[in-house]
Amino acid sequence: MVTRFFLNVILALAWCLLQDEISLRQMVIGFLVGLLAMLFFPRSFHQERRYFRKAALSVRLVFFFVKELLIANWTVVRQVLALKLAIRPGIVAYPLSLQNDVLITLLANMITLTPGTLSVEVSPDRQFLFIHFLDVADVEEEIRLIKDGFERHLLLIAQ
Amino acid sequence: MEFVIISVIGVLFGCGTYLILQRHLLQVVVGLSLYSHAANLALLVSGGLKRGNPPLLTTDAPYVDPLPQALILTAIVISFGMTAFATVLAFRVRQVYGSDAVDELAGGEE
Amino acid sequence: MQVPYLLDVLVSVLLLLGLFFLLTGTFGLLRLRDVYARMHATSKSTTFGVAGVVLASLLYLRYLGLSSGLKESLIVLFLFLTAPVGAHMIARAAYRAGVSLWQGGVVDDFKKWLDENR
Amino acid sequence: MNGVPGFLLISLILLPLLGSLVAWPERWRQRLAPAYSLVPILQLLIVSSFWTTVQAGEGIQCSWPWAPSLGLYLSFSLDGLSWLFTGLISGVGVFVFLYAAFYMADDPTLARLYRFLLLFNAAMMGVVLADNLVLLLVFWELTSVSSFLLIGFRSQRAAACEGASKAFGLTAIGGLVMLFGILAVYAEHGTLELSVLLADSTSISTATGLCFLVAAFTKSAQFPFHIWLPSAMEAPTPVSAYLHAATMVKAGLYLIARLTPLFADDPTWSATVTSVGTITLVWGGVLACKQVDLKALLANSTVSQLGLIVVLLGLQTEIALFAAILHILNHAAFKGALFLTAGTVEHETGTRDIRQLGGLRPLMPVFTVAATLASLSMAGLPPLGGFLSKELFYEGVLEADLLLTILAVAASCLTFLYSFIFFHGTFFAPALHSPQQQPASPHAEQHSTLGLIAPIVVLSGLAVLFGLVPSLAEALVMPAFRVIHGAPAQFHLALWHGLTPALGLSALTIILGGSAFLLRQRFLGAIRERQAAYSFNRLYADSLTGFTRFFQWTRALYMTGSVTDYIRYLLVALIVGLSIPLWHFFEETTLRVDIVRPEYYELGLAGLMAVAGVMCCRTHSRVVLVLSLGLVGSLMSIFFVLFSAPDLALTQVLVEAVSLVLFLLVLHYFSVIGSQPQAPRTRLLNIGMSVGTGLLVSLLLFAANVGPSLPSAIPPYYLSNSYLLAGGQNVVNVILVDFRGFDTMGEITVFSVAVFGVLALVGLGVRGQQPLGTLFMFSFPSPILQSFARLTLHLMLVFAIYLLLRGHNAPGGGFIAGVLTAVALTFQMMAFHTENLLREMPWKPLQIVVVGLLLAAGTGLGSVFIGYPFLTSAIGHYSFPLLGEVELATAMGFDIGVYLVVVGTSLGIIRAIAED
Amino acid sequence: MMPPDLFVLFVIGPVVTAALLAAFHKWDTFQRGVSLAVSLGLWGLSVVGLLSLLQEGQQGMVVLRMGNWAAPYGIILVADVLSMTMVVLTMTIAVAVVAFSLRTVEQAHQEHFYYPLFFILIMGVNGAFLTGDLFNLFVFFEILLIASFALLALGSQPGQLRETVKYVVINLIASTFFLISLSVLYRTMGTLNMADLAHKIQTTSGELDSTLTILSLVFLFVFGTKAAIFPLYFWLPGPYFQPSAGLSAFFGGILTKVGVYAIFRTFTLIFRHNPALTHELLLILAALTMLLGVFGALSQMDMKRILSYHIISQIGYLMLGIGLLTPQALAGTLFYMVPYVLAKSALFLIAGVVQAATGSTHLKAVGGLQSHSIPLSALFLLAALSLAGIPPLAGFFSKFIVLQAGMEIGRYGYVGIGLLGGLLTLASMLKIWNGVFWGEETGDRRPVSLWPLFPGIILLVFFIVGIGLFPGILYSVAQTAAAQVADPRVYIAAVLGMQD
Amino acid sequence: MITPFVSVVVLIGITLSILLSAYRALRGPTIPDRVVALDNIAINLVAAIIVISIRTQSALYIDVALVLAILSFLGTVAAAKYLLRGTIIDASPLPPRRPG
Ligand code: NA
Ligand code: NA
Repeated sequence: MVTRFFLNVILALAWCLLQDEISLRQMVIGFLVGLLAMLFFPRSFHQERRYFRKAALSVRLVFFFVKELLIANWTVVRQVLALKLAIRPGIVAYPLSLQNDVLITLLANMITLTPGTLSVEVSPDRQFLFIHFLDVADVEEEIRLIKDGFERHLLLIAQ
Repeated sequence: MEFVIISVIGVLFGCGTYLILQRHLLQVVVGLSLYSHAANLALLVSGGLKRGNPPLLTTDAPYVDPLPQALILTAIVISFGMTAFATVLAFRVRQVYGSDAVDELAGGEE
Repeated sequence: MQVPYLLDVLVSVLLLLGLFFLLTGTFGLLRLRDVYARMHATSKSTTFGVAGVVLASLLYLRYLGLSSGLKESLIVLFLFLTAPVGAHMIARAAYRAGVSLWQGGVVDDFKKWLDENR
Repeated sequence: MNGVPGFLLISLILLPLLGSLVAWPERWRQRLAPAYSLVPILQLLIVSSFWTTVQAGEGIQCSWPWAPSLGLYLSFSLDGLSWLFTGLISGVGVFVFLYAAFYMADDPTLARLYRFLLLFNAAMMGVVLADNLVLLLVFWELTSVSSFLLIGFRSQRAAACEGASKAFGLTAIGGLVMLFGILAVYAEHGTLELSVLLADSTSISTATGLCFLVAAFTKSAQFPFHIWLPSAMEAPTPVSAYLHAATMVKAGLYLIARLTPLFADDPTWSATVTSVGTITLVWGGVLACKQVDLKALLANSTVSQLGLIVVLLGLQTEIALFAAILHILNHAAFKGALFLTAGTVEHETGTRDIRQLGGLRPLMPVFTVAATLASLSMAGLPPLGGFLSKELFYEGVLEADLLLTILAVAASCLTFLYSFIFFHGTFFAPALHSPQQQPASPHAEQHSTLGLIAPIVVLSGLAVLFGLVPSLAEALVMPAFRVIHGAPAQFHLALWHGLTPALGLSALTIILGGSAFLLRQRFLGAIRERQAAYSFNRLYADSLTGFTRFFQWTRALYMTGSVTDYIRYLLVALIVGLSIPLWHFFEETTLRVDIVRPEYYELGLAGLMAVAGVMCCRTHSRVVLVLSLGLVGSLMSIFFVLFSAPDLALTQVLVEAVSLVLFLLVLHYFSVIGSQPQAPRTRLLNIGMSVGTGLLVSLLLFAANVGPSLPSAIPPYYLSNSYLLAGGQNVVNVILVDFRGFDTMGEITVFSVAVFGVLALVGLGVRGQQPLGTLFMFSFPSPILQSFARLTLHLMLVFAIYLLLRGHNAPGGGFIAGVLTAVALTFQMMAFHTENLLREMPWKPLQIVVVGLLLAAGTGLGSVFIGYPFLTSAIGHYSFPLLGEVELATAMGFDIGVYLVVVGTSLGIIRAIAED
Repeated sequence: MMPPDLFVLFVIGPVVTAALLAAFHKWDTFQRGVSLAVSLGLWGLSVVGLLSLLQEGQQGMVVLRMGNWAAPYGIILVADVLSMTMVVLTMTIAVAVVAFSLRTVEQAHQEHFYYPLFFILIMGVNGAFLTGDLFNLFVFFEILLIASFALLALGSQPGQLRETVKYVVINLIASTFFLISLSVLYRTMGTLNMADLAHKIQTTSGELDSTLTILSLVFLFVFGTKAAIFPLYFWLPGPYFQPSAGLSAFFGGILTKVGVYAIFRTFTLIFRHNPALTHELLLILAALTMLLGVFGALSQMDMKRILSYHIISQIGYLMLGIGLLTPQALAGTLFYMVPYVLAKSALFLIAGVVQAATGSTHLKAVGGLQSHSIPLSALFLLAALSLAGIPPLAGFFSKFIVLQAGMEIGRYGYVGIGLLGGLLTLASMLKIWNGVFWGEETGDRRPVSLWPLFPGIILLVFFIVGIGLFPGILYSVAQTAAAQVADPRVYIAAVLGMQD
Repeated sequence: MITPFVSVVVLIGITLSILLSAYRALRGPTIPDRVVALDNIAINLVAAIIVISIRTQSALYIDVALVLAILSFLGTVAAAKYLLRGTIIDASPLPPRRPG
């Protein structure tokens, strides 16, 4: 029930975004609309608790991600525009600590958006994330960075 | 700009015709889709390609002619329905008839 | 309608930056050796390219009072979510469908794992 | 005017018509069938009741309006001419009907025969009584139809069917030509009433007259239409006697006689009639002599005799006309008798082959006498009826010219010959049985065969009577003659006219004919053996097969069954048809150029569109084909953006996405493109047609854009009234749901039919082949995709609702929202297994479609119930707590209906495929 | 007098019915009962509607403003005598076809939307007859097209699918060109409303003539393809052969007539600027259509195929009337339409009975049916002879009136061709008769009772005979219609609300 | 005011980018390559729409851009699903022409 209410609030917010107007009136309408959508499609969201702590953690994660992104982004531009393509691509199995699908999705997305890496597949047992590297020269370092960076933040949210 | 669009319409019609005359049913369906795109563009031109604001009364005049837009919308929806049916038909032809080559669908005149 | 000089320049720069990323992605698409590598280029560069353009429009249209910019940010948010998922979907499908890595590749844990679990 | 006589008159037609409609119950049918004979008996009584009227030279007329604006009246008239014919029809009818009861005593189809005969009888009565030309044609064709049914009575026999068709086909030619004549008469004179035309002695043009002649010739089996008559002998013998000897074939003579007063001084008419008659007379005689089948002999003799009458009608002199009418009477009597004779002979012996017949005289003496007398009357021997008309015939031709006289004598000799062959071969010659044949019936004339002989006796008795009591014949003939000739005859019929040239010719005929009969063994066999190198029958058959072959050949030439060919025809027609007026247009019109200058990137996008189109043509990859199409669609939406059409852009993008999904779902099932290339010539042709079509369309639109045009009042009206009257700021949406909401009603109907159609396509028929590719092993749903899908479902739905609700004032609306919803749900289907989704979605797409359709239609009908036109909208403003003031328009209800239809349809189609 | 707003029911009634039928597509009795009831109801209503128009003579015209918007801004439905006659005709055939379908449609087909699709088809046809707006006409064309697509393919048998593909492709091409012509029309004339268009053309002097000629030819191409005139008819015989007999009857009877009607309407109301060119062209095409159609029929050996080719030939006669353009000829065209549609549908239904009785309609495979069922033979003969123009059946007067119109203005050649066509028609009807009803009793006899299949056929033949016996009634209707059509001012005034 | 000018330049640039991506879409060689290229085109079109909104000073087309973004994603996923059928190169070279 709480989950659904939370989803409904999110939907109301999204409504306000769409309306380009954040007001009580639009929140109410948005809530009703969201309710309608959930009424006809009672598909469950996810079974999470402690939303507000998680929301805070999520905001921290976003900032971390943007920072990482800006720092690392230069690399790919260099690689693409480099006159000589001296790269050795490969797919590496990354051992997952996360078990939650949504969070794994977020992790995979972040990895993809970070230069040089691309998530290819999650094993059905959630043990591995297979990552395509543009250059496998320093795989160990990369994996460590992901473990300590993105996945650590996500694990915090998962708890 | 009219002439540019008109030329594009011509090209689309040419390509559509070419595809419709091909052997493969899928190509025929795609050719028909090109036809309907071209026809929609023609309707767009029929309002005169004057640059103006979209016909939403919150923005300022001058507005473009709203009627062709409404007609195109109807046409798009209709041709979508038609294309959907034609596609499924082609798919069933392939399944049931065993061929999707148009000239193997010849006959039926004996 | 007139906009302040600074905004004008800022918007132009953001636009050009967006274009730069977009073109980079496209060049990557053309130059890189296999589909996986090409996806690296498009999934990132285009996303950032669009982000730049969107930022420009957000500033510009918001200044003109045409939009609060919330919806534009929705586009960026959405792209950041979908581009990687899309790349992932294509990559896994391509791999399964037998599109092999470029010969220069050295490590392939995925292949090993697939062979074990088949 | 329409008093008792009029009632009696039409009862002549109505009686048989009603009779033919009376069907006895099954178990009485056989026994009661002969009761049908009452009809001609009653008719005969009615006809005799007119005796005094016609003897006085008067007539009876009656008329009812039918379709006066078309000149149609149900008008009938009886004068001397029609009276004679009604007498023939009912008189011969009595004999034939009675005869048939015995002839087909044990045949279960007898009742049907009677009903057809009655139908014919009614038609024939109509022909001779009708006073309106169209009415005449009605009955004329009805005689053809009933004759068709009667000839084909034994429908299992191929020859019967062929004969029936031949008769119908050839007489139908006449009917149509007559229709042409009737149309011409109506166009010339504005009336269709024969009596009016005749009374005014209107000058009908010769060409029109010839139309009627053709009809008469076909009906009366004149050369070269005569070929149907021998083939018609497949009919049961009573039918042959009635239709093809005594009455129907005389309908043509009736028509010629009827029209004769109108063409009294028309040399073309006269020459045509005489010459056609002469050819028929001689040729029929020759053919008759050759025959070995009794009925065939009689049929050809009928052709010849009809020719004789036609000659006489053509000569148009007093004597000739009198002779013609007289011979009609005589011929009816003796030929009726002879046909029945043939029937009785066949009934008793089982054969009609004259070479196998013979020796019947001792067995059936009465029959022999009767048949012989009828034959002799046909041969023109005194003191029989045939002699009288033969004499007059000779007098008539002697007045005309020498060649005709010679031909007349020759033909009469032939008549003499075949008449003798007929009765001699049947009754007097020694019997010659082939081993297979049953011997001629040995039993004497018994009770059962009495009915088969009595009518013959009476008919040949009449033939004798007409000769012995010429005044009787004269009395019967005179009224008719007076009608044709306009005045009573100046002479009287008598057996003995004194020593006239005609008598000499008669004697010559007997001498020549008699010697030919005696010498017949010398040449008859040879003539019979000799097959004509080519005959009109062969010509008829060959032209039938020839035409059929020709039609098949031409059809095969263009009806290839290949849709590609058909498309080519269409396009060629279009290109050829339009290029000429386009050429004229550009020659004549001063072009007015008033256009928007393109931007460079617009040129680039246009170029890209062209590239995408060419990509579609060039690729051999199915996926690329589909994706390129998607590219074209996406570029379309960019164009819509460029030209200020946000609703269109949204719609186009969404439609493109759903189409793409649809294509990709079925793509596996298609074979690879281009596995069999087209021949270079075909390729060149295709390219040429493509270029031609593209150019044509471009030129067409170009012409529209640079040619003259009228200003439109419509856009200003929409722009100024959209908010004012319909309460919406998005004019496009207002047009869609209000100004032209009816279009949208239709559009969602098309859309919903797509889902019915697809469900039917997929749900019926065999499952068919597996897709060409096989699903890659070891694939499982991607958890990444699934969680993303979970995250976005409701967001997308809210977005869709947002677009739906704002549609009236901003880009969006039912269609766009509907497709977006469908896209959201399709996305769920792709991420999860379909079944899971179905569990969570408690209703079926079809139900959504139905609810949507009903909602849309119901919104529109609502206004009908309160007295406004369909789809009239109402707007109301309501305030709600928290929500503030909300505008509610009924158009919104309509739009929600659209939304539901689109959601349901898109989902339904995709699901139907996905589950297949 | 029928309330004008009810005329919309001819269009909306079927779609509501279709929706309900689709909702309960598995309920057998519901499907049949509702279909029969609604078709009968709409038929009765259409007759009442036509009668109420006829009461007012030449002024009898109902103009319905959809959404209460005036022309040319909103969409207008115009029920004049011509269009209502067509609606009555459509509903008559619909009743017969539904009655026939009750016993012939397979359960599986019924569950897969046979009846809903059929009612959508009716909606499209009626809408096309009634609309006064050219774009709306396009929409209704599409409605009837997609419904016919689905019905043609219903059953998904190989032959069906094959022919449906041809039908779909050709018709979609024509639809595209319809859109193109509408765009040219709107660009040059600034309106889509037919009355407005006619009005605009009347009030301008000749400067638009060459544009109009081009437009008329494009429209002729579009409508001609739907109507199956020369040289655009090639697609027709194949697809019309395939579906079940009930559908063939409706397709053969009504569908091509929508195209004819559109030509009739546009070439009498709008494109009259240069009849020496446009209508002369119509005449030439009419003659070729008449002859080639019947040539094709004579080359066939299957009853349904012969009938399919005949559709083409008869279209030629209709075009002849339109091309002649005199009031008499126009009345003749309408008079031609009615009996011919009745006869054609009846014949297709009879072919369905033959199929039901023997399992085939091929002349070689069937034979001697006359002895099997006298009533059936009688019905066939009446319908066939009417089609061939044998008096006093209705078809004769059709021919009589059209040809008389040709005669009056001295077009003897066309009259002659018309008569020749009639002769060949008769020949092909005799061919069917000889092949199916006479001859050796071949073909297996299925133990089916034929009587339940007859009511629909009897209804149609009843009208054929009735019109033949009382041609004056239909002729006066046709004259009223022609008078309305021949003088477009009445139509224009009624639609645009102008006073003379 | 340089934005209008820059926006034209950017639009031209995006058009170029699209053309180049179209080349990849045509060349392939594998279907995933084509899919990626077409996805790239779609994203470029999204960008183009936004630039056009700047250029025409209208916020109306942002929704179009948003929807296009959603749909290009959907298309990619659908194409990926298609690929799982196991065919990657279905443009077969033409077989030798048969006589006749
Ligand atoms: Na309204
Ligand atoms: Na047969």
